[in-house]
Amino acid sequence: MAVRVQEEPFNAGDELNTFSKTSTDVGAVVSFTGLVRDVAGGLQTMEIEHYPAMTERAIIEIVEDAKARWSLKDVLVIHRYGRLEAGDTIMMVATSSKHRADAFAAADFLMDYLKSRAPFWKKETTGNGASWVDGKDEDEDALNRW
Amino acid sequence: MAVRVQEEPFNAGDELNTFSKTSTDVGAVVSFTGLVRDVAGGLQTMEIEHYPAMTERAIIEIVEDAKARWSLKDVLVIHRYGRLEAGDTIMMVATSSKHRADAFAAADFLMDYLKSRAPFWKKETTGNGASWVDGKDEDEDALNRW
Amino acid sequence: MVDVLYFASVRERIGLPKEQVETSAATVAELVDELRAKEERYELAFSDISALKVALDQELATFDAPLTGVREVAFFPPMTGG
Amino acid sequence: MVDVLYFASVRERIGLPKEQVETSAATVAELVDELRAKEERYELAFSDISALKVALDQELATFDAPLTGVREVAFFPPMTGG
Repeated sequence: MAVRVQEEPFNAGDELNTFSKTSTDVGAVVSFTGLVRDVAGGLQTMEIEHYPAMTERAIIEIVEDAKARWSLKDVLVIHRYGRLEAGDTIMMVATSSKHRADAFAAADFLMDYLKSRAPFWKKETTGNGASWVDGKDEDEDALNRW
Repeated sequence: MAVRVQEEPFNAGDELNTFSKTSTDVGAVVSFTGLVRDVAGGLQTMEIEHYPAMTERAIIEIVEDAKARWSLKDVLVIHRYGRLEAGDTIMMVATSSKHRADAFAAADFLMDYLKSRAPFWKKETTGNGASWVDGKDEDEDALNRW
Repeated sequence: MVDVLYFASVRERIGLPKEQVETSAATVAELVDELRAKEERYELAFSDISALKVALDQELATFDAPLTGVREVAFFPPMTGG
Repeated sequence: MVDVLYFASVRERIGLPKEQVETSAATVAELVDELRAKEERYELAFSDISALKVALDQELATFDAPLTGVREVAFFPPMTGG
């Protein structure tokens, strides 16, 4: 398992390739990449704040939970903080398993929990000013799927 | 949409990066990579046969079905045929969307259908001889999820 | 005349990937019966058609489908791609 | 004495990321009441605690949780990572 919380950009493709080569007993790798989406008003920057003392630990807890629920070979989570622009990669999750069902379910689960349980907050600055992104009820509801 | 059926290896990470950069209106990219898994007896080679006149057309039909069901920005499918070795990348699927739920569901759906409806057959050669991989009942059952 | 294609284990059992068949079969099932009557390797390949799939002109079909207008029939085991 | 941390919109409303608070509050809710009584910016920041979350020593908790032994309390809006 690798969990990285960092300000620097990362190359999702290179990370995927490295992650996929960790074992010859892996048949399925699922990745999720979250990108800064342009918004109405024209996104100038996205600022991601986090809670340093808690972030990594909260993510590791979520990953351990996923590993207990599904048969996984490995898990990778990278999440950036700081200032980003439209098109930038915010974060990625990758899961590997013998079979695709485990890899898909675990990646989906990890995203739902990272979204609502890892201490990150996004602030968008557009031509219309700056505002914090609201937590969505549907994100909270998504946790009930598991 | 891009569908490629090819004998040559491809670089999944590079494909993911290229695919992720097609639009600034994309917030979520999900990828699935299928790898040749080592098996009991030690895998020497995996040979993938396909039905050239049908393959691309069957895949395009599955992709169109996914695009009708979910809100997708783009879809990529690459599937190899010919001779592969343990650890080689067999195929990949990538989906992009504004939101993660569509990207996840569509990638999961595409894999279920590609597995049982695209005309590919795998033959494994191990220290114990050569044999065709059996279609699994669970793969056929997986289609009932959709 | 139809082109008949065989893939994977079916191809190996019959020993060829493709042949032209002169047939007046109305359905896939009737064509299978004609093929089975030809030689033992066909009998073997088609011994359990519930374990096989068929495509007509590159579209998946069922064994009771009519052959009217069909130019290419393909027989194969369940797919195992992905 | 506990360290009290504020993040995102809560931090902006209160105007600082962290402070040390002398408190004898038994629960998070009691601490919130003490903070609200301090100044109007706190009153504003905590006007609707149903829209806020709290972590005690870096673990998510609820507003009725006891503060016994807790060294760090953090208040923030719902997370929006991923």
